[in-house]
Amino acid sequence: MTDGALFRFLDFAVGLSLVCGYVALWRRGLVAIVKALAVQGASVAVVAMLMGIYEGHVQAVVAAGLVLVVKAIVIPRVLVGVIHRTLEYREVEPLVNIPTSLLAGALTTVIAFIAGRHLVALDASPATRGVPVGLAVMLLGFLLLVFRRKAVTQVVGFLMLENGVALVAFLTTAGLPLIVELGGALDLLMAVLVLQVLARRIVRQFGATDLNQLVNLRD
Amino acid sequence: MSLTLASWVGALGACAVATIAALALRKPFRVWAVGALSAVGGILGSVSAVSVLAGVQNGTVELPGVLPLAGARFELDPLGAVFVLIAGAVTVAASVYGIGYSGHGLDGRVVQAVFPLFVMSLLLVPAAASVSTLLVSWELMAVTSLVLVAAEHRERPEVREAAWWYGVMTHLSLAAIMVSLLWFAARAGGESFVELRAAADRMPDVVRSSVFLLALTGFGAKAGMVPLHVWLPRAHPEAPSHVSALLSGVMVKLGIYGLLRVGWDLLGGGPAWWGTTVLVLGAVSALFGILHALVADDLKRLLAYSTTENVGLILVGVGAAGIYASGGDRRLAAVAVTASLLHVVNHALFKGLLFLGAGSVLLKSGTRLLDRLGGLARRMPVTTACFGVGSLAIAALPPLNGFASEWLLLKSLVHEVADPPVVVATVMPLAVGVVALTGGLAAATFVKAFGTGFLALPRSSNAEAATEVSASMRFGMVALAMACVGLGLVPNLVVAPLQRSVQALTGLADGPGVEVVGLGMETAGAAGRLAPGVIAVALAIAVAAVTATGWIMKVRRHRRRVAAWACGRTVQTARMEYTSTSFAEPLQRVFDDFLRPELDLDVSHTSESRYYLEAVRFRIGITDAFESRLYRPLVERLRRLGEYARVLQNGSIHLYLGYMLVVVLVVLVLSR
Amino acid sequence: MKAIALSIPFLPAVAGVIALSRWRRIASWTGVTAPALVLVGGAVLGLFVAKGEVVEVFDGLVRVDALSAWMILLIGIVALIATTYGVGYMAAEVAQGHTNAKGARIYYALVQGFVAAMLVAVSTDNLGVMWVAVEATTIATAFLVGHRHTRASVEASWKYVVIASVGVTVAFLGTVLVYFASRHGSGATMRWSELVSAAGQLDPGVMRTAVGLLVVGYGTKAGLAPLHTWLPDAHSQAPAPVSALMSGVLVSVAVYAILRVKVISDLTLGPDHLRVLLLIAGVASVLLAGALLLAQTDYKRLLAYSSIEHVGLMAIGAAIGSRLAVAGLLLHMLGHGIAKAVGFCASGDILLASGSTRIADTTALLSRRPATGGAFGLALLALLGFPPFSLFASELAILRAGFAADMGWAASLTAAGLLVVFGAVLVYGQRMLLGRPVTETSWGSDSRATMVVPLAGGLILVAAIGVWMGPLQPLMEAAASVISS
Amino acid sequence: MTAAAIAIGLLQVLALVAIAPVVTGVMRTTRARLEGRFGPSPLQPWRDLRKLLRKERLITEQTSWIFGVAPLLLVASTLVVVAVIPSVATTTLLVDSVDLIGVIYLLLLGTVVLALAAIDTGTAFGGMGSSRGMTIAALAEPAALLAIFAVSLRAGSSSLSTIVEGALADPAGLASPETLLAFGAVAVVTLAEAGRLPVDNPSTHLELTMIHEAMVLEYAGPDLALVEFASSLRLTLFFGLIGTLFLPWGIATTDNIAAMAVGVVAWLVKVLALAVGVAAVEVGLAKLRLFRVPELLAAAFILSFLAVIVSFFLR
Repeated sequence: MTDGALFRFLDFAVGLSLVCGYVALWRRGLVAIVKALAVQGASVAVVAMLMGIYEGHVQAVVAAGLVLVVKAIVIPRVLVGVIHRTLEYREVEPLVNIPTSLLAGALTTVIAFIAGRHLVALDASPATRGVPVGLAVMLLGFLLLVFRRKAVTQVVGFLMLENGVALVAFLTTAGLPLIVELGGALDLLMAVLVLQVLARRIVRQFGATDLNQLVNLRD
Repeated sequence: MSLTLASWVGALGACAVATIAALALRKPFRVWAVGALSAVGGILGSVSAVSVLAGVQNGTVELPGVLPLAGARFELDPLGAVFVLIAGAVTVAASVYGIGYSGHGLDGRVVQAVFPLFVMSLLLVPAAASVSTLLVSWELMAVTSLVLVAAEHRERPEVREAAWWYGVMTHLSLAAIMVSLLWFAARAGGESFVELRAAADRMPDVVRSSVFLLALTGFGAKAGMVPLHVWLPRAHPEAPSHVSALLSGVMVKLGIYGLLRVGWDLLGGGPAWWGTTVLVLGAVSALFGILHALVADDLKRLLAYSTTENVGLILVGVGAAGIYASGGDRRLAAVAVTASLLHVVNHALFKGLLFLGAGSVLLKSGTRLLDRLGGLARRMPVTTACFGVGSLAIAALPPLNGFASEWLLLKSLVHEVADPPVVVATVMPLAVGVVALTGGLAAATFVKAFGTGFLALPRSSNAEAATEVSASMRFGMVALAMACVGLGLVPNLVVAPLQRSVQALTGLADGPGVEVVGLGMETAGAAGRLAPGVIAVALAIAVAAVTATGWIMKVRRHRRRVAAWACGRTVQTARMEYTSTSFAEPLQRVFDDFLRPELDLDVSHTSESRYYLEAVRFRIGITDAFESRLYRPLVERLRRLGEYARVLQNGSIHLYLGYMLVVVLVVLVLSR
Repeated sequence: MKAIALSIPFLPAVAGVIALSRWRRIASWTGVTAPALVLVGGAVLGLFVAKGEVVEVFDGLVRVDALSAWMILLIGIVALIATTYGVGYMAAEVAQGHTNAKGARIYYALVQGFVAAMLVAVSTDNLGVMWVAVEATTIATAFLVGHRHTRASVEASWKYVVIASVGVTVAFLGTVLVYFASRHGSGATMRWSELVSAAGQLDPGVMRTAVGLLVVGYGTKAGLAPLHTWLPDAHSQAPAPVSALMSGVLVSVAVYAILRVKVISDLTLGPDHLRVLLLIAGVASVLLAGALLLAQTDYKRLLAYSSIEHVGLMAIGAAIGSRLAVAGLLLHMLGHGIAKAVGFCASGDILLASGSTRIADTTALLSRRPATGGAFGLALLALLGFPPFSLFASELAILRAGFAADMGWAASLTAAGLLVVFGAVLVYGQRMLLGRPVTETSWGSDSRATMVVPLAGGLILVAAIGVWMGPLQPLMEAAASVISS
Repeated sequence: MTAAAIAIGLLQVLALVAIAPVVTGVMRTTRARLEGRFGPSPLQPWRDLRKLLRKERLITEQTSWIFGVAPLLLVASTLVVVAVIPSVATTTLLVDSVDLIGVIYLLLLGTVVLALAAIDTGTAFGGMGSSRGMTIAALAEPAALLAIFAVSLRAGSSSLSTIVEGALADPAGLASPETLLAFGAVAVVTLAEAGRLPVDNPSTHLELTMIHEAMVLEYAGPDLALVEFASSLRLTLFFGLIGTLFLPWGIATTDNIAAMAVGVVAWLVKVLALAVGVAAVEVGLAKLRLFRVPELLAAAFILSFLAVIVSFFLR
């Protein structure tokens, strides 16, 4: 495959992940949001693979497979499981309504592009051109965390944050040293499992996963 | 190892051993061990101080290993020696007194173990020779005294309040001192006092003055200077009495020490307004203190306020010295500062004595309220005699020691400058007025304290039941009383060696302020002379002469006791006596606008007719203006600020994540 | 040496595995021996590296220099206190029915894992591995915070995990960018030592972003305002020994990470870049802690906010960055770690006795519970910075350095903040400790020796260090010179 | 100190002791005459004292030793002051050991001792008297000391002999405004300290008005004699002091007999003149309400303060 085609794929995958971010911000249905997350995970995996091929790292390809498994398959499954268990399928009324969220999303994306400029500047390869998008995805995840009330949505937000960082990682460095890669993936998985358990406990204690109830600990 | 050093280190060692003993031994022995060992520490401490004042040799210790990141450095010089001296002297009395006093409830491990540590800190502070050393010793003093103030927290709820006020004010003082000295040290490029001294005149005036003002705040707070005095009338009454003696007699003086050390030794003096500020604050403290002492009905509270007053007088002397020195008249400056230092010593002695006396009364009668005391003169003769001596001394009456220093102070204010600058010409007369008025009011105050507290009829069953205190406590009081008399007769015992300390204050004096002429002392320049010893002799002769005349005229010696004239009533009861409140009433009325007492009078009539009274209840409450108008609102405002601040932590995870998002965005944008 | 350095993180890990096994007795005590061994190993290493040597294994997977040794010692001491105390504490928890044998087993295992993760974080040269370890601490402590399955504890752990993970993820981005920069500099590496030596070639633009993100990330873990939000909840809900570990060392480990980053940043971007950031965060933390302590009602939160205050001080020390400041900062880590551990353990005992964390419900402690009450009081005095406790010396050193570095205004502001903290802590401290019990109901017998001895030991140690550091002195100097050369 | 000096000193003391009761007598007589009564002879006070000394010693129950010692100390302290102040000659027994400030504090000592004794009786009157007495003493202090400040400024010393000699050196200085102001102050202070109208009325025994009398109400016989003696001694002392400070003429600076004789005469004239004058003024005065007295003393303070300021700025 020629570099040109490869980069077209790359740009597409990167773009897709950003779109997924917006979708997650736009939809109310939790399942849909998780789906968006899964797609995003897949696109990140694609990016990883393409970068691996481009740089000729076998290790990066392995990493890509890892990412695909963890981010696109396992984690979404877990989350859907949580949704079915808690019987909460909709983000009924988000703290910030959808249009505003989307506007904020646009704003953060702009900031991401501003902040990403000098990262691109370091080497203007077509790969690094995607870095700002990575930042943007990360900030979109952040917005989900701040704007949404359900535990699951928050987890999704956290994972999008993660995806954004992963994107940047792959685009800039075509994969970190393997041990870090593995450790990171493991931590991520553990974190999600922990959160899932905690979500269950929240349901047991509070009846629902509406995080607005979690205001007993305060000053 | 010189005598100075040996005895000073010995003193510290004795205190350390005392602490260990307190932790190790069981009750009856514990109290004895602590008392005895601390007393030994006191004696050794005074020995070291005397040897320095006698010009033997300054003691210097350097311990780079001790005290992480700074290293400890001590030097005992004539200025510090004065304060080590009073620390030692009062400690001897207080700790022996403590043996008897601690018998009842104060014999717990903690209190007994901390007391020697407190003494140790009192010996350390005046000898500290570097910024860090000073600050550490200072904080050691703060924490130990804090524990001791809180010692009786199980008995009275006020103790906890007192402990809090004391803690906060003492930390305020630390903060101010720390900023001041660290700034100074940073400018000097080193933190030993030697380097500071050397660098002082290289610093710009702004820095010098701010360092001075910060030091004044910090040390003033410790000295109980108005308006930073609020902790004093709370902490001193609530502390165990032998501790109060050390607090009031010694610890408070270390504030004066710090001010002198930083202001006129390390900084080497400054413009006239430094002195003026100190003098004015001193004058205010003196008047404020004595007026509140006058109207206080709690004996120990009265003593505490009188401490503020005396500190005020000392500060007046210091301020005057500063003014003179900046005006170039270093001779008068020397006189003024000699007066202050002499008063430091004297006040340590008689205030220590008075607090011990108050402690004896409290122990035996169970109350500190003058309106419930009285009639102790017959029940506690020794205590009464000692307290009487103390009262006359603090009222600055000849031939006791208070008089000598008050006289010197007045002499230094009644100056003979050829043509004085306007500051001097206007400030000094007022200062004289304040000192005089303070003196007069002090006399009234202590007539009230001694008269209503000890004389006439007991006003309550507790006072009725009081008995003389144990031997060890008597020893403590008598020792200090004798010291008061001794220094009253021969002030030169101190005045002469004090001149060395005066020399140490390079910013003030270059020659002795007071010359010693036989029994008398003469302010430099023969401006006036006083020989208290001679006065005493004269008094004795006069008494002898009068009695002799009595014999010659065959006056009957036997006295027949008869009932007093009780306005026609046959029996005279304690209820007819003037209470301390009523005693102070005229003066309180005179200074009404200043004291602003809250009076409430409720009269209940009999049911038959409103012309017949059932009962009349009269209550008068006088609050400390600074506490009620300055500190309480401040604390309240802070508390409300705390309430508002809680919104930041309202429990919403979304808010928390919002903080993070904002921070991340800011970082991203800024590092663009 | 290499063997010791390598084995140190494994000791707790092994202990943790044993803890999972059935026999509880052994489990609890192996949990104590592991930190003890860590301490010994740390001491040996310390004596070795104090002379400027460095122990390196598996090209930097494990690398112990003076700074690492110092941190290992700190972790060892605090862990020893916490675990020793923990034995009695868990026994009491089980007895009171807050948890069961299984819970206890999990608890012991997780605590060991937590300690192991921290040890890895401080004894590796690889920034990536360090990051993984720090994230691992979050996971290990997640269930410890929620150990009592109460509403509050679940809430606390949720907030803790989400916020901390987000923060650490941000730090990950920073790490990635550092790697990116190194790639275009002297060659791709994540090894701190190599990055330091190659700091000159790193691209300042990228590094500026990277450093900022790293500080934000690890700052979240350290509890620097305004990223501290999870800290009061987590520290107040966790079981006392865990709070002790989190407050005593975890925050310091995060600060350690920041310090490592700082070295690189100072070389690439000059000291001012990070100085501003840390100074703002530090002063903000001190002031915020003061403000929120003013109206505090919960004594465990009180301790938590005091942690924020002390982290603020550490940040200020780091910002000043002079030799003296860094030495003070390290000493402060040690002093605060031990004192705070003692404080939290004592508070745990108070909680066991009174069943409430509200200050209003726990009064006259000195009368009701002399031993732990006294320990609590002394710990508070230590945390307020009274001599002879070492915190006074370290605070003094930091402020001194501040004035010496012409940051007098910051130092003065800090002093003011400390004054507020002092007043607040003192008012609640005296409310809790002093006075005589209103109801004469005693809270049963005083707690058992294994719960008192470690506290006493800790206090004595802090006091001793405050007077004379002895063999620790050279190690501290060496560690300081690692950061501020 | 030469024998002559000692002799002169003793002479002055004895002279003052001898004349003191007479001065009181003279004042009473003058007052009586001006009120149109014949009045007792000026020597009456001496007779009273003799009578009192013969009486039995009655002493109130439940008083402590303080009550008994007080009169002795009161007289003794006053006598010491007597031995300080130059009356006939500038050299006195203690003039080199005690200065003006010392004098003020010695007098205060007497006041305090008496106040304590009064409280010791435990009666309402005693307490009232000592409370009021101390109030006035306290408030008189600043005025007195500042007046001394003013006076001593001229001579550059607070030692009495120096002051007097300085005054004799330039009599013109005596006419200066500061001296006049100081004189006013001292005059008021004298009335207050010696318990004369309008501050206190020595001849009243009306419960609510008396101050000094209330303090000594419980004394009888020899003790009362001492107290009475002391108070007249004080009064004379003040007259002597005013005389010496503000009209120093005639006082003996050398120790030859002639000078002495002149000195004695001059001094007698001054003292008696002052006594008669004060008595004459008192006839026309009513006693002030207790709470108006502070105003009077404040005025005195202002006077002396002005005296000081003036002497600074008119130098």
